[in-house]
Amino acid sequence: MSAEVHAETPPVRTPAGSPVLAPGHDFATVTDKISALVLTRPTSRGWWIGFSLSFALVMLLLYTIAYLLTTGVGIWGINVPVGWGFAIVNFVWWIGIGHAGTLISAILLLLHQQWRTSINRFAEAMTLFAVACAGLFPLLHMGRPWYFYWLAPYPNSMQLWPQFRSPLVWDVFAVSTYLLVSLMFWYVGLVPDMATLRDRSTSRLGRVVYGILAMGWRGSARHWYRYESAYGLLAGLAAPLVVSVHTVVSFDFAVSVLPGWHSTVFPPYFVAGAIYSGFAMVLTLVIPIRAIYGLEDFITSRHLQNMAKVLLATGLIVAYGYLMEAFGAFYSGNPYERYLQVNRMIGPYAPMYWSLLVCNVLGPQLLWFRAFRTNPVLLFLVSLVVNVGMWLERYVIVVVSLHRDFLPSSWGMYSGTVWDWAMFAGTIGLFLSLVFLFLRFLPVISIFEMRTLLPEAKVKEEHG
Amino acid sequence: MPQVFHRSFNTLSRASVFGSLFILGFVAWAVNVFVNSSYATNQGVVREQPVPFSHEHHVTGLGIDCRYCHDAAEKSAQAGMPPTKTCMNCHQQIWTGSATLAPVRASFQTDQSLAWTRVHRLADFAYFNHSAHVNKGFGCSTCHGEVQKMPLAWQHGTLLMNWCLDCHRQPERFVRPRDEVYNMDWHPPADQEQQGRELVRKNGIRSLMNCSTCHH
Amino acid sequence: MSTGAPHWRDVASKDDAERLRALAETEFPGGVEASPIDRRRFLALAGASLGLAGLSGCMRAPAEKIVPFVHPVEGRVPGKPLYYATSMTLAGSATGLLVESYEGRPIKVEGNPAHPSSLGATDVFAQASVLGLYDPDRSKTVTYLGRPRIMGDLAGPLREALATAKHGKGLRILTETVGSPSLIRQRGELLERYPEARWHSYEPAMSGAASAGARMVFDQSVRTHYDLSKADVLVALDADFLGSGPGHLRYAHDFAARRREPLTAERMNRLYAVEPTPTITGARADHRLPVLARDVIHVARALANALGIGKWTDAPPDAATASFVQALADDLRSRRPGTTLVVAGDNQPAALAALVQAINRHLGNFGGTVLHTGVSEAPEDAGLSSLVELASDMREGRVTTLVNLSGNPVYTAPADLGFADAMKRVPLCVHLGLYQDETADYCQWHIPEAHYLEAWGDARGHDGTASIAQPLIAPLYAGKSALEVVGMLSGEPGRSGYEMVRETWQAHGSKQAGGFETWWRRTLHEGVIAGSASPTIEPRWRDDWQARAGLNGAAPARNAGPLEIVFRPDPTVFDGRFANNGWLQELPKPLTKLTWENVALISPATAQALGIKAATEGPHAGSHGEAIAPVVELTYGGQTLRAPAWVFPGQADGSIAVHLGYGRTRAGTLGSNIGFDANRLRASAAPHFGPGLDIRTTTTTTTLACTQLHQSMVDRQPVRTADLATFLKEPRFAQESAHTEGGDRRHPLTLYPDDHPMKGPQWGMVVDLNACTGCGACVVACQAENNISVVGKEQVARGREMHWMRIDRYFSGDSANPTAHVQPVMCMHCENAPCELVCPVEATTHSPDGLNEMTYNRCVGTRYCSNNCPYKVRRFNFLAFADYATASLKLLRNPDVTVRSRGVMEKCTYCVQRIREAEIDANNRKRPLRDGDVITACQAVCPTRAIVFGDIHDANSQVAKLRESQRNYGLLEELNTRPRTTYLASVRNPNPRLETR
Amino acid sequence: MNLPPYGMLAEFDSATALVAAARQATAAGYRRVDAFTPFPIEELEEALAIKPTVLPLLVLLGGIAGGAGGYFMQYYASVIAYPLNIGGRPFHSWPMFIPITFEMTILVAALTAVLGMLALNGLPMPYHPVFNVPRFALASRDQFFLIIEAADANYDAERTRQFLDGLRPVNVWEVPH
Repeated sequence: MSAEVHAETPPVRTPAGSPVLAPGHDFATVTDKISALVLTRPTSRGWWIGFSLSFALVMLLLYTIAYLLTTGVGIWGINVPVGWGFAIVNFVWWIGIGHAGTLISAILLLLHQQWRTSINRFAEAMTLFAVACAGLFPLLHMGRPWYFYWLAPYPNSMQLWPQFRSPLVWDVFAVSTYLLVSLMFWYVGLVPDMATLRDRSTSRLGRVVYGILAMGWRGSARHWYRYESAYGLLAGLAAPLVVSVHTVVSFDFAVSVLPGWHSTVFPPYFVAGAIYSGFAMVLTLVIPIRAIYGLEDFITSRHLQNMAKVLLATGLIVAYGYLMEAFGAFYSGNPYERYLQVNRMIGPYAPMYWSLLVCNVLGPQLLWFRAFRTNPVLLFLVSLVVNVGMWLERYVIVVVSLHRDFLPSSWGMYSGTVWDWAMFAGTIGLFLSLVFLFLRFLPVISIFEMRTLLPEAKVKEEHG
Repeated sequence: MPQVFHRSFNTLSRASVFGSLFILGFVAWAVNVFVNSSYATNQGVVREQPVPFSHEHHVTGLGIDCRYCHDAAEKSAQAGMPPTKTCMNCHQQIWTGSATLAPVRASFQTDQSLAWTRVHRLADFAYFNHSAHVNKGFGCSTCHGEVQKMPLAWQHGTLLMNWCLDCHRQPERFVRPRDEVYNMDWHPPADQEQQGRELVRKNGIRSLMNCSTCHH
Repeated sequence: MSTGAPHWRDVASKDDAERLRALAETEFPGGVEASPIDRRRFLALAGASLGLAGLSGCMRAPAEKIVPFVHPVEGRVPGKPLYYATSMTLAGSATGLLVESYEGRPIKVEGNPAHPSSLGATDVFAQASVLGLYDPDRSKTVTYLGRPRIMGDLAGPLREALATAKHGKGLRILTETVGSPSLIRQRGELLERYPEARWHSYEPAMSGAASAGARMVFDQSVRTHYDLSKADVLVALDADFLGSGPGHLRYAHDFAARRREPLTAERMNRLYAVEPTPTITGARADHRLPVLARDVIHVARALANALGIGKWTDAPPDAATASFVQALADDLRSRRPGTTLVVAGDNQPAALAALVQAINRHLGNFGGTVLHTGVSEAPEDAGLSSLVELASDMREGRVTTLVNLSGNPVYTAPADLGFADAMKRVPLCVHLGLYQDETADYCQWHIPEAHYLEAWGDARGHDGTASIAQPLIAPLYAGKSALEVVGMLSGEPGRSGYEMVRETWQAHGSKQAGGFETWWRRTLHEGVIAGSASPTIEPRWRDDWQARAGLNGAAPARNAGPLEIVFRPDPTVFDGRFANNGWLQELPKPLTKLTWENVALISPATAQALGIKAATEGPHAGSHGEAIAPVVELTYGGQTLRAPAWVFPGQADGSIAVHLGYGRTRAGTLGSNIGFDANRLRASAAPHFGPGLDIRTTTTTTTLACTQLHQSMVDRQPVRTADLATFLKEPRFAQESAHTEGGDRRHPLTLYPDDHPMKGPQWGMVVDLNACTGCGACVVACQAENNISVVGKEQVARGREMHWMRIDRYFSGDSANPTAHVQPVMCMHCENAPCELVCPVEATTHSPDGLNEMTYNRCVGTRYCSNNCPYKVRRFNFLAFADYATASLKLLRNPDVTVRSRGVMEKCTYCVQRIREAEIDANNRKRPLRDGDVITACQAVCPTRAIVFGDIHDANSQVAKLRESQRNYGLLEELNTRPRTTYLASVRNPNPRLETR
Repeated sequence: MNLPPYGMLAEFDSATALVAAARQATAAGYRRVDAFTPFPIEELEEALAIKPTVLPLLVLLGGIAGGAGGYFMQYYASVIAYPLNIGGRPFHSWPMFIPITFEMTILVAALTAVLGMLALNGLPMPYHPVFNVPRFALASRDQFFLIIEAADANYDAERTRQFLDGLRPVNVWEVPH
């Protein structure tokens, strides 16, 4: 026990200084304030408006999917040579976003970063929703989606199996594993809070529903012991998983022969990009929610600053990735690679390439300035820019590499159709709807972990 | 008062955990059963025909060779369906008055073809060639079953891909001497394995497992 | 034809043909859907749910019917195709064919090796003609004023019309060029019976200049054809003898034969081309001189001068032309007599044809490379004049009855004739045609014409060789042939074409050994009438030829002058008769690579002068698919129309070329209202080209569907080429330029243990870029053989055309007069196929005999394989492209090839269905496969034998030998894909004295 | 119903008090003692003498099983069941089998961790006697509970109640079954 703990100095300070939990809270207030968001706080008009808008987009998504299934992927802009378009761009974008949550929960947990506590629950939820959106695309971009199950290994009357050398099959395993593990991680984290809600809930229905979800959690010391152990193990497993998932996604490209895809820098640079976009999205969502639900006490400026720093760091890694790509292209002496890079810079899609550099490389440089890290509004704007930038990056990787490959005779152009956009907007709607539901029905912040941040949580030994 | 659930819920909740596993297992099993069911494959489904032609009578009873009617089996992909003329070769003399044969006579007189119901319908994307199999010593009964015992014809196999592959993987288990091909009563000898391997070598039979053998 | 010795039979009797027709209508064997359910819908909706239900591939279909014959058909083995010999006539000249008939349905056309104009090859039109047969838009019944009638109804009015007109006064027949001996005989009989009647003929895209020119220099009508095999130096004066016109298949074959392996300085010929607009011939030329169409004759005169034939005092041509002519003249002079050849274009005036005869005579080519034969049955038609005459007669009411036999004059006649209006003054107009076309609109009566695959007939090839055309199927819509209609007019309605043709040849046949019947059967079997080629003659030369050709005196001074317009038949829809043929519409034009459209071709310089932007400078620069072209306004001879401008390297400055055959209004669902109707600008005075075009730019643009906009090879060498000198110095130039980082075919770069034993023959293909002319016949042949869908302009513009093979076209050098390169590209069947590696479901795999297999029914459509294919030869069914609905098109399908559904990838399979068929056939015959047992569709059709297919492990096979050739290289070999399809680099043979381009 | 009581429950208002109480209970020879807290408290492990859990071992085994299974599945499919020539690659192209092997390792290990934890904790158990105590609801808020189960050898309603009272709790109840 450090001397600091003995000293009666709430608020809790982490080594770095500024607080991760505002002063003046105890077990009761923490518990009541957070559970109140779900149990007692009346559903605001703002929530209804926001939810209805996002849900309208979900309807658009459903309509697009129905049209897609009856007519075919030809409703999109894809063609030969550009066989992948928005679908894969969006898939990679969403799956990238879906990396922050588990990263924050798992890796920061292993690193004993206390400040993670108040944002991990939220980040994990966001991860799940993002992965759910991502999952739609590989499924629906297939020419015959109703045969999706052929990608899964199961004994069948054709005696055929998936082709395990194909990165797409790796994707199936990686993404579904990631979804399951993130789900378990999230749910396990929720169980004690479900118990809290069960015990706080005033309505019978609430008690039953949260009761079932709590699985009869009663906070037994023995349970806590195994619980902690399991949670630690999960974190240990999730950390490499996060890294592997986007690595595998990058294999979709890196394993091919295509100039602009066939590149060894992809795995690390995709992972960095994923964390980058993930944190950007967390900020994009956390900053407004924090303001609306008055959670400044729990999600303090300290959190925003730390996330801003992560954003800056990963942004620099990504920038390095771009640099290496360009360098490699010219250094390789491979005419196709060289042409691709030139084509990116001055070809028909040059505007996208340059705006991606502006968004992803210049944008985060602002975060060198304290002002940008501490000012939520500015930080929010930067995070938006990064979200856009990361989408553009995937667009450049997927489309620009495909549209001019080896034989000039088959060079082509690509542009998304209204249905491409409808689908993209639809998934954004789906994502937001899920976020709104989450805000309404589940504790946004891990209550029991917040308790552990309080000084009272420390047992004072008489004879220490 | 925190006690939300009744005692029994403990048992119930645990049961449901295992129950869900059982349900999944059951679904998988049911699907498998359905895919291989005669409803899905038409295996063993007896087909109504415009004329109740009995292979049993013509093959077992009269000992007519398969090739008398299915004359293209050795030359072509299709075994061939006999023209009405073939029926009339005999039925101009015998059973000339029979009511069951009326459609045949009508067809012959009016020059309107008989429309038989297909018994073996292979998927459009799978190509099967009779001559390739027959000439290498694979008997009719291997795929078509004991036709000589069928009053009305039915489909012997499932026609599923694995049904084809079983033989393509190990032709030696099914191949027979060339002169036994049309012998409907042929049954694999005790030493089929070893005889089969011999025939496979002699007839230059390859175990063709690549896709374009059947799909093009 | 993989079924071993083909056994062709004639469809002897009418009722047999009737049965075939009945069969064709009732029976849908094996590969084709029997159930009427619309599979589009089925797949779309039920597919999803059923698929999810886990019924992998075993969907419950309604019970199918098997409908056998009542009487066995002679020679028919169920499930085996039969091949019948027949021939197709285009513009009066025939190509011998062998047509594959499956269960009575003609499904594929091949060339007849025994026919001198074919030698086993066909052009795009013959390949696509089988689609024309099943075209759902064909006219199906006799109509009177658009209302359905029966033939009988027409007999009455016709009879009285003929009765009132005494000696057939006022009776006019209008046909296209008549090549059929029987029809010519019928014409004779008709004119005998009605001396006052007149028979006109008009071939919209042809001029008959050659025969007219010949009449100027000889004292008799002669037919001229050429023997290119003997020609060391060839000169094409606006002549596209490799790409179009009578005998072009034969010419292309003989020309290429001198450029295939073994390639030596002695064997290699040299081709000079002088032309206003790029043609296939010009693209192959070693030297090409773009000049205005009207200046071609000046070049010829200069050449004649240089050779010392004429003594004309013309204004000297410009420096470039002068040096070209001088070098050419010296080259010609330096050769032995009879080893050179000058050819005049059909679109040029007769005078040029005459002058060229003189040049060839001077070079001693008569009897060597230039062959003259007597004109068989009748005098050649006199080009346009006959139509002009008819038009004026109609206007002056001298025509009481006009019978249009299979032409479409209302559309094709030059605008200034006002042919349609003139027709309104004719009391009785009868039209015989495949479609209810523009002309049918102006005729009270329309008779559906029998497609050539439905009718008896006969025809002569470019050298006069006659052949019988026998029907493959009874008329689907009770159509009549021209023969039968003429028979009706001559008062013998009962007689069938069959009888008439037999009658024509009775005399000839009876003289043959075994009597007529034996001869008849043999002839039908062979498809060619043995020894019917017209004997070569030595017509007497007229010394007053210059005067007769109007070549005396100096030519008018050549001034840059006003813009000129050049009319050409379209390379894929010809004069418009094929406008409704989807295969031809979607076939990219050989050099522009445009589809579904015609344009005004303008040279870069002229375009710049006029301020016209090239589509390739548009927003989609360098894309394939959508091209945004500026629309210009063309005014000529008082007529004005709007056309998309296409800036085209190699087009002569100051010359704008437009193609006929578009802008049709009654062509059918596909062919109507696309492109512009160039006939509206044509003047009967100068139907093929003329000065005085006025062109105005507009602000509007239009979208064209172009399969290859990018013109240069950038920094790569997909096509490897060198001139002869370089080749002789370093024969392996093509392989050296391939930087295959260390590995080669025998020692591939790999870390892997090769645990894939290669069993059986190892299939491979070699494409000789020195032989290929880029005509595109292979593309259509592939489409016909493999049930490839037509997707339409909008989809092509989106880069979704489905052709399994394409012909890439690149330009290099000076954009005013570039060198064109063509390269057929189909699946390379890589041994290390990148596509296979990334397929998640094993839908594309590698077979032990080296095929890159594509299993459609396993494909889930991730399109990953296409992305990862460096050659981009994979094609995807983005929508339900295959037509499951139209009944008549079902008859066309090749039952051995799966019809691909929506959401499935497809690609070249090396015609695997033919390979498997051949293997089984060889097995059944207890013999090994021999080289040549498997002929792919593209290989079979190729006139220049540029494509060779076979077992690369069989050292004696042709393909194995070619893979050893010094010119052999693999496309993108440096990626270590180890392609099974390789290329022979092209070698050009420029005249050292002219700086090489 | 007249089942024997489940045990004796004491409520404390701080973690420190609870831990102290727990120590004394175990010291007093009680074995079937358990504590209920709103958040994990390390000190209780030794205070209640909780035995180390086997969970990590299970997870390790699960991971190994998953990895091996995943690799064998791929090997079986591509080498034994239906070997096909894919782009000239060997049937047993092990480098390309690694990603899935890895994912399967993680997946099975993670499943074991979660299901194992639940199983060992005997969850789900929506009904539990301690819930019969109304104030137990605060165990998930800010109060700390200690129970001595009736099943304990030294359990005696009277003496145990006195013992617990001696620990200065907020409340003590006998928990009905």
